[in-house]
Amino acid sequence: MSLVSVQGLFVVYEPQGALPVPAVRNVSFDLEQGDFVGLVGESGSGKSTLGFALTGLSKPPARVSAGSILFDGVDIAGMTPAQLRVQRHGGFAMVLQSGMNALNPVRSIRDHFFDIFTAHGHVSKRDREARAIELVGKVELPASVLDRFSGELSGGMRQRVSIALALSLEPRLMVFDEPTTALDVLVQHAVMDTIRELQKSEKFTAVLISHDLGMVLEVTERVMVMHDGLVVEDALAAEILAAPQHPYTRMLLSHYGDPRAAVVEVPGLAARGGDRATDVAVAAAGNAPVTVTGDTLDTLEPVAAPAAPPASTVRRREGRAAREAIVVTNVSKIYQRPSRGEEPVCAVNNVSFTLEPGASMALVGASGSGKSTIAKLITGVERPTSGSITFGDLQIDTIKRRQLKRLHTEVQMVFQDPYAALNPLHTVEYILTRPILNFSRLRGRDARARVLELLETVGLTPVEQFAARLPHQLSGGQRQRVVIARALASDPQVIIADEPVSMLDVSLRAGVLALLDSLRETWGVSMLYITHDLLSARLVTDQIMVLNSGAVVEEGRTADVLQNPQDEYTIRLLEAIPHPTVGGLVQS
Amino acid sequence: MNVKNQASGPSDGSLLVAADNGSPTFEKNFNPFSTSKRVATTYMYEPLRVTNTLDGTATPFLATGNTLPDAKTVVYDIRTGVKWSDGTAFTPADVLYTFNLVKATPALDTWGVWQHIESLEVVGDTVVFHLKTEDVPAASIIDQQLIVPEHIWKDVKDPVTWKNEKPVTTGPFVLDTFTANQYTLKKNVDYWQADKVAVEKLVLPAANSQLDVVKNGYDWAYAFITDVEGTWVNADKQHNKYWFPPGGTITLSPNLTRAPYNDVNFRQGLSLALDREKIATDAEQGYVDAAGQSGLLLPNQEAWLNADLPNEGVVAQDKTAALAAFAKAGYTQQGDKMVDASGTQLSINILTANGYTDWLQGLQTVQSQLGALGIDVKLSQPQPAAYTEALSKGDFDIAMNSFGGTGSVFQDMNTLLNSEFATPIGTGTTGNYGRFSDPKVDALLAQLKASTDETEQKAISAQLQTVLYEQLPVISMFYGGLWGLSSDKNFTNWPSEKNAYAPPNTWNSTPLLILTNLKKAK
Amino acid sequence: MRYTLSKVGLLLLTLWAAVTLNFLLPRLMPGSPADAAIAKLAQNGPVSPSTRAAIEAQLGVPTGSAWDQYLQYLNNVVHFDFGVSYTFFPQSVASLVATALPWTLVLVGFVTIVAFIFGTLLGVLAAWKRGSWLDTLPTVGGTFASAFPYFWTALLLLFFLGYVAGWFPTSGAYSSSATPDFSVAFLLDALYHSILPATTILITSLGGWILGMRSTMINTLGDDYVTFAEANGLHPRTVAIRYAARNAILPNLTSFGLALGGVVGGSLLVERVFNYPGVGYLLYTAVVNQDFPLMQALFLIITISVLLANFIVDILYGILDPRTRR
Amino acid sequence: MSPGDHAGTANPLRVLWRAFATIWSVPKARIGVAMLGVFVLVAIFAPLLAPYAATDNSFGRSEDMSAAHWLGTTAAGQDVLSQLIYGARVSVFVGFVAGLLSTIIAVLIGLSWGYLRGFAGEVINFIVNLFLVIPALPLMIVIAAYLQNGGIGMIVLVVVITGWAWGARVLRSQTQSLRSRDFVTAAIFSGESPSRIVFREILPNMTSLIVGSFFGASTAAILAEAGLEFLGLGDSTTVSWGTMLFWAQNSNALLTGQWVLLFAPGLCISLLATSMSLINFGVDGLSNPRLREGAKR
Ligand SMILES: Nc1ncnc2c1ncn2[C@@H]1O[C@H](COP(=O)(O)OP(=O)(O)OP(=O)(O)O)[C@@H](O)[C@H]1O
Ligand SMILES: Nc1ncnc2c1ncn2[C@@H]1O[C@H](COP(=O)(O)OP(=O)(O)OP(=O)(O)O)[C@@H](O)[C@H]1O
Ligand SMILES: [Mg+2]
Ligand SMILES: [Mg+2]
Repeated sequence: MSLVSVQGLFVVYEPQGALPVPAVRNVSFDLEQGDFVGLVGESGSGKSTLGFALTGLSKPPARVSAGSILFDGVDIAGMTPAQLRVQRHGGFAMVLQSGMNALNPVRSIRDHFFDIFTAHGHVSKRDREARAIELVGKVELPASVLDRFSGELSGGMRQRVSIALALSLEPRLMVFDEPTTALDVLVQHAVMDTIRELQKSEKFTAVLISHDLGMVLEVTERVMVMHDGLVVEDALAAEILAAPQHPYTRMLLSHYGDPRAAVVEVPGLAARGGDRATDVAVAAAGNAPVTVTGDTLDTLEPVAAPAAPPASTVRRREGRAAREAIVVTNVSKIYQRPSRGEEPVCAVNNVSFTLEPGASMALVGASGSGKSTIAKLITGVERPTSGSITFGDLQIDTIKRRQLKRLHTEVQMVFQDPYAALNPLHTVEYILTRPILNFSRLRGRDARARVLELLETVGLTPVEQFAARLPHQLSGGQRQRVVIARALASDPQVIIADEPVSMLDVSLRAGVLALLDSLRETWGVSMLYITHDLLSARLVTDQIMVLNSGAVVEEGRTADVLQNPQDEYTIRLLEAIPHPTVGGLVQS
Repeated sequence: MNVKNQASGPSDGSLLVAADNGSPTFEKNFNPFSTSKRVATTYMYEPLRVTNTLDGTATPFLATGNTLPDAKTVVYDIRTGVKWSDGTAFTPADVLYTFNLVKATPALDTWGVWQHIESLEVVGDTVVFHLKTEDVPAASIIDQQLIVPEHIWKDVKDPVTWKNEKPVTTGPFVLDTFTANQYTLKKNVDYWQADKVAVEKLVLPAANSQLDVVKNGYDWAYAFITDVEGTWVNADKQHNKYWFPPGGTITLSPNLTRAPYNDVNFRQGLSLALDREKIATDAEQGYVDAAGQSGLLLPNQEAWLNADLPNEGVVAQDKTAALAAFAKAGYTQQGDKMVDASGTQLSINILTANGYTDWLQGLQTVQSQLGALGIDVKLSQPQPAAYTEALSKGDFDIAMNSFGGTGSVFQDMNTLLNSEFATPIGTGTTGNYGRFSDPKVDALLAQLKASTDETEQKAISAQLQTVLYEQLPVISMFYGGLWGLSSDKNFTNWPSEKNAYAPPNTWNSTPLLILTNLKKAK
Repeated sequence: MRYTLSKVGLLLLTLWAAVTLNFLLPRLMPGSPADAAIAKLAQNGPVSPSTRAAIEAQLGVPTGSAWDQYLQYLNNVVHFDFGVSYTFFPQSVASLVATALPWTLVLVGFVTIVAFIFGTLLGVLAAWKRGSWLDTLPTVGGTFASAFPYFWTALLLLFFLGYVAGWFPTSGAYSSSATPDFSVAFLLDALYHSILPATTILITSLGGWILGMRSTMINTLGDDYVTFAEANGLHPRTVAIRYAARNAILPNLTSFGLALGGVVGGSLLVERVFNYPGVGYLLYTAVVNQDFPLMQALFLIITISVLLANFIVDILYGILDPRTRR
Repeated sequence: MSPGDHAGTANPLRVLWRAFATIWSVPKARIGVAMLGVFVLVAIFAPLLAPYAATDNSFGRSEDMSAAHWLGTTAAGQDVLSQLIYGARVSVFVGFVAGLLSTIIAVLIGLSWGYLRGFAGEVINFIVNLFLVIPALPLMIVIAAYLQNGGIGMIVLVVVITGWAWGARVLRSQTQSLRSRDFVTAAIFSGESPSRIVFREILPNMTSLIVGSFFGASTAAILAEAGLEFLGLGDSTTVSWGTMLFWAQNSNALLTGQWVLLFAPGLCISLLATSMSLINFGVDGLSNPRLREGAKR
C-alpha cells in the first residue's frame, strides 16, 4: 500500500463576498515510502494549496470539496483537528513557503523545539536538549543557535531551523513548499543540498514544491507539473527531461539554458553566441509561441508575441542614441546603522566603472552584495560616501534636489517588483502621463498621443484599452511593461534595470527581457542590468561585473567571464545554478 | 457615606445637617479668620452680637448689648461668666486682643472692621470702640467679628495659615470627632446658655448630594432642590418642611459708563420689557418672588419700604411703555428688530458666571423676552473667577449680579450706590460694579451712616429707594432665595415664614440663632 | 540597555515639556485666585467689599517676571514644592495631592490592570473562537460598553445599584465614620466603597481592550509561525497563547500605555459622580475654583503618572520583545 | 499593494465609494451605517421631527411621560423628546466637524512629517508623542476652563487640539512604510514634486486608515463633548445630549424619579458612538483582509 494516496482531490477557496476559486482540481496520485517528488508550476497554479491539503493544513477559506487523501490508508481530509494533531508526530510535516517567517519572533529556537517535544511527548525531558542539538546539527547549524531568536538569524539559518523543526517530528512525509525562494542563490544552493542529504539519510517521503523546474529536476526523482489547479504531467524526472508531454512542461523546460554554454538560446530571445554586439537581429514575432489550452491573459502570456513591435509603428531613435557615459570612479558607500554600537555596513567598496553610451552591462552578485546600492547611487537616490559619479556635465555624487529632475530625464529606472512599482490607484494612462508632463513640453492631446505611442512601444496593444486599465487588471508581465514604458517616457539615455524579471514567472520573463533588449537596440539607450540570474545576464548584456560584498571581483565581456570565470566567487555563483540537463541525466 | 446614616436617631439628640460640603473630603481647618474654614467653625466661635439678616434685628451673644453715646463711639457691654471650652474665663481682654490681632494682621480682617474703627479700649466690663467717622452702621460690622481666646492665639506664629485643629471656643458646640468624610460637634456643657441648646450632637458629613439629603433623613439642609414638594417634602410628608425667604436681590447691572446703558431711558426700556414673575419662576422654579426696584428684601424689610412707590416698587411688564422708553433712548422697532438710528440691530451682551445654572435659566427667559422686542441678547458665561474679575474691573456691558442681604439697609445701599466704589474702568472694585455716581446719593448715604434715629434712617432710606426706582442703577429681577430645608422629626421650632427669627442658611453666625432656638421633638 | 536609555531620555524630555506646558496653561487663564475665592464665597450670599482685601492678603499674588516665575516654578517642582492651595488655603498642595493620589492610583491602577488582563483574555478567546458566540458576545458587548460615556455608566450604576437597590454606598471612598488606616475592617470598607466606581471604569474600558486584542490576535493568527506551529502539532492552547496571543499582546501593550491617559480622564468623571476623593475630583475642584497651584500640581501628577506608566510599558515591551533588545 | 488588491479607479470619489461598498459588505458595519444614517437624518430634520421647540419652557415642570410629552418634561419645563431630537444636531455636528478637523490635521501632520526625514521629523514625532501621552480629558478641562464660554465652537476646538495626535501617529507610520514603496520612488523618477507624491501617490493609498481615524476621532469627540458639557464646562444654554445630562444631574432627575432624563441622552450618545465603532469594523476589513468578518476557524 502506498504511503499517500490522493484520489480525485478538489480544493476550493471560498472567500467572503467573492466567488469561490477552485485551486486544486481533480488531482490523483500515489506516493511511496522514500519517494522524492517535485511539484512544479507557475505562481497560483495551486501547488501550496495541494501541499497544505496533503499535510492536513487546509483551513478556511480553503476547503477540501471532494476526493480523499489517504495517509497510511486513513483519510486525513475528514480528520478532526485533534486526530490530526496526533498524526503530526511520525506522520506528515510541512516546511512553509515563507519559512523565513515561520518562527515565532519572541520565542527562542530552543523553545520551539521544546514546544514540539512537549506536545508529542516523544522526547523525554532529559534528552530534549541533546535531541535539539542533534537536530540543528543535521541542518548544519551550531548548537548555539538554540539560544537565539529568529530575528537574530539570517534567512538561510531560519529556513534550516524550520526544516530541523519539521524533522523533529520524525515525519514519514515532508512537504517542502518553495523552501528557498526568498534566499540568496548561494544559500539556496546550500539549503537544497541539505534537504537532499537529509532525504537520503532519513528516508522520509518528500514533496518539493517549487516554480523552478530546473532545481526540481536536479534534485528529485519524480516530477508533477501543475497548471491551473490540474496536474498536467506526472512522470520521472528523466522522462520529463527527455520527452515532456504537456505543452506547458515543454514551455517551462525550454527556458532553461546554461549561461556557460557557447550558444545560449531561449525562446523569444535571440540566440546568444560569443559576442552579442554582432547579433543585432531581433527575435521575430511568432517565434515558437507556446500555446496552452484554457489559458487566460493573466496566467500565461504568449511569450514572444509583442516583444518587438513592427518597425513601422515605432520610430527608431535615429540620431538620438545615448551620448553620455556614466563614469563611476572609486565610489564607496558606507551605511551608518541607525542604532549606535553596531558596525557600519560598507555596501559599496571602491567601485569604478564606465557605462559607455549604448552599452549594456550586467551587474551580478549574491544578495546584499551592493547591486541595488550602486543603482541608487547612480540615480541620485543616495549619495556616495566617497568617490565621484558623473553623467555628462552632471556630478551625480553631489547632485542637488533641483537637479535631480534633470538627471531623471536622462537616467531612468526599471523596478524589480512590478506589483510594487505601480500605484494601485492610478490608471496606466495617468502613470505614463505624469513623466511626460513633468519632463516634456507635450500637453493635452500630444501627451496622450505620446502615452499611446509608449504603450505601443512596449507592446501593450490595443493601446486604448490598456491605457484605461488599473494595475490590478494587468498581468505581472504587462505591469512590468508599463514600468518600462514609464522609464522610457522621459526619453532617457540610460536605463537601470534592477532585477526586472526576478518577480515574474518563467513564462513571462523572456518576454520582458526581449523587450528590454529590443528597446536598447531600437532606442539606442545604454542599460545597466542588475541581477543575480547569470542566465539572463548572459542573454541581454555584453559586459558583466561581478560584485562581492560591495567590491568588484571580476569584470569583462559577459560570455568570457561566464564561460571562463577567474574569481572563486564567480565560480560559486555559477555552480549554484541548477543544471537540469546535467543533474537530471546523472540521476537517471 | 453610609446608605443610612446611623447617627440620626430620634432619641439620641443628634442633628444631621448638610452644611459643609467637602470637595470631596474635608480638610481640618477651624481657623475662624480663614475663608476656607470648616463651616461649623461659626457654630463654635461666637461674635458679640448676631444679626438676623432678614430684618436686621440683633441678638446679643458675647456682648449683652451696645450703646452709641454718639455717632462716633460704640460701647459694648461684655457678657460675664462665660468660659472658654478649656475652662479659662472669657474676659473683655479677649475682645480687645481679637480686634488688635485683626489690626496687626490685615489678612485676617475679612469683615473689614478696621475700616471703621479708629481705636478701642477696655473699660471695666465694657469695650469702647472709637470710630473713624460718624458711623452708626459700623456697630453691625463690629458685631460680627468672631472672638478668639487670647491665651491660645497669642502663641500662634502665623494666624493666617494656622489651621486651629483643636478649637477652643465659647459657643454652644465643641469639636467632637473629625474624619475627612465627616465631623461631629457635641454640646458644650459649660455653655453660658446651655439650657437653650437642645441638640446634643451635630453631624456634618462631607458628601451631601441631594439624593443623600432626601434619602438619608437629614434634619437640616441648605439646598436648592428641584421640585421640593415632590422630593424633600414627599420623602417625609409629616415632618419635612422648607422655607425659602429672600436672601438678596438678583439684578441686571448695567455698566453705567457705557452707552447706551448710561441712558436712563434705555434702562427703563429694559426694565419695562421684563416679565419678572416669569423670570423668577423660570430661574428658581417658582420658589421666589419677583423683586421690586426698592432694593429691599420684602416682606422681611417691609418696615423700611417707601410707601410712595407704586405697587411696592415692583415694575410690571409693559411693552408699550418699554417701546416708548426705548424710543426716547433712540431705539425703534423696525419689522421684528429693535434698531438704532443707523438701522443696526440692538444687541446686548449679558455677563453671567458659568455654573450658576439658576441665573442662566432666568437669563434665557430674559433673552426670549427682550428677543420678542427685537433685541439680540447674547450670553457670556466665563468661569466664576473670570466673571468676578470682569465685574470688578467693569469689563462688561450688563451683568447678572446680586446685592443686599446683609440685613443692614445702609450696607446694602452703600455697597450698591456709593461713588466711593465707582473706581475707573480697569481698576478693581468691590461694590457698585455699574459705577453709579451721584453726589446727592453720596450725601444721603453719609447722612444715613451718621444717623442714630430710626425714623430719620427710614426717611433717608425712602429717598434712596426712590433713586433706585427712578434711575435704575440696577434692574432688579427676582430675589435670591435662602434654600432652607428642615425636618420636624427630631427637632422643632425651625425658623419659618411665621417665625422668621433667623435665616435658614447654615453658614456664618446666624445658625447660632437657630441652634439656640431648636426644641427637642416630643 | 540602549533601548532603556533612549526611553529614559525621551521620558525626561517629555516630562520637561509637560512641566512647561503646565506652567503656561493656568497662567493663560483669566481671573485671579482672589476673584476665584470671592466667586466661591459669593455663592453663599453677598461678599462684603472688605473681604476681598483680606483674601488678597491671604493668598498673595505671584511676583517677578514670567521667566523668574518659570525658574522658580521649575525649582519648586524639582523639590516637590507646589505651594499652597487657594481653595483649601492654608493647606499645602502637596498634602492635598498626597491624600488624594492613593485613592486614584489604587482605583484606576487596579481596575485598569484588571480590565486589561480580562479584556485581553476575552479578546484572545474571541479571536480564537472566531464566529462563535464566544466571539460575538464579547465583541458586540465590548463595542457597546466602550461607547458608554463614563459618567453615564456611573450615574446609572449609582442610581440603580446605589439608591434603588441600596446594595452599595453611593459616595466617598469609605464610611463617614471610618478613619483611614490599614486595618482589615477599613480596607474592606474601602473595597466596598470602590465597587461601583471600579465597575464603572471596568465596564467602560473593557471593550477597548477586547476589540484591540481581538483584531491584533486575528492578525497574528494568520502569521506563518502560527500556521507552522499548528503544522507541528502543538496543542491548540499552546498555539493560541504562546504563539498567537504572546505576539499579539505586544502592540496592545503600547496602546495600553497610551490608553491609560483616557482611563485617568474617565476616572475624573467617575470620581465626580461618586464623590470619590481622588485626584480627578480634586482637579475638577481646582479648575472650577481657578486654583492654579493645585491645578498645576494635579495636572503634572496625572501627566507624570501616565508618562511613567508608559515608560514602564515601554520597558516591559523591551523585555517581552527580543527584537528590541539588540 | 498586493496583486489581488481591488482598489477601484483613480477617481477619489470612486475610491470613497469603493470604501463604502467594502464597509457595507460587513454586516456589523452595515448596522453601524444604518444607525448613523438615522442619527444624521434626525439631526437634519430635527425641526420637522420634534413636537416642540427645544427651548420652549412653557410646559409643566418635571412632568412624567404622557401623550403630550412622550418622554416627559425637564425641571425647566421643556419637552424632553424635542430636546433629544435637537440634541442630535450638536452631537452629530461635533462628531463630524471635530472628527473631520482632527483628521485633517492628523493627515497633514502625519503625512508631511511621515514623508520627510531628519530633524524636523524627530521634533514633530516628539510633539505627537507628547500629545499622545498627556491625558486628554484633564487637558481638555484645563483648556475649556481657559477658553470659557465659546459654546460648541470651543468644544470642537478643544477636542481637535487634544484629538489629532493618535491619527497623526497612525498615518505617520503608514506613510513611512508607504514612502519606501517602489511606486513612490518611481514617482520621484517621474519627476513628481514632494507634495504631489504625498497627496497623490501616498494619501489615496491610506483611504481606509483615514476613514478609520475619522470615525475614531468622531467617537472620541462625541464622548468628549458630552463629558465637558456634563461637567458644566461647555455652554449650558445649547441643547445637546451632554447639556441634557448636565441639567438632569443639576436638577436631580433621579430624585424626581425621572430616570429617563438621564437614560435617554446617555443612550443616544452611546448608540451614536457605537454606530461609529461598528462602522470601524468594516473599515478594519478595508485595510486588512484578515479581519474580514465571518471566516471561522
Ligand atoms: N486565501 C485565499 N483566498 C482565496 N483564494 C486563494 C487564497 N489563497 C490562494 N488562493 C488562490 O488559490 C490559487 C492557488 O494558490 P496557491 O497558493 O496554491 O498557489 P501556488 O501554486 O502555491 O503559487 P505560488 O507559487 O505563488 O506560491 C490561486 O489562484 C490563488 O489566487
Ligand atoms: N538604507 C540602508 N541602510 C543601511 N544599510 C543598508 C541600506 N541599504 C542597503 N544596506 C546594506 O547594504 C548592503 C548592500 O545592499 P544592496 O541592497 O545594495 O544589496 P543587493 O546586492 O541589491 O541585494 P539583493 O540582491 O538582495 O537586492 C546590504 O548589506 C544591506 O543590508
Ligand atoms: Mg505557494
Ligand atoms: Mg537589490
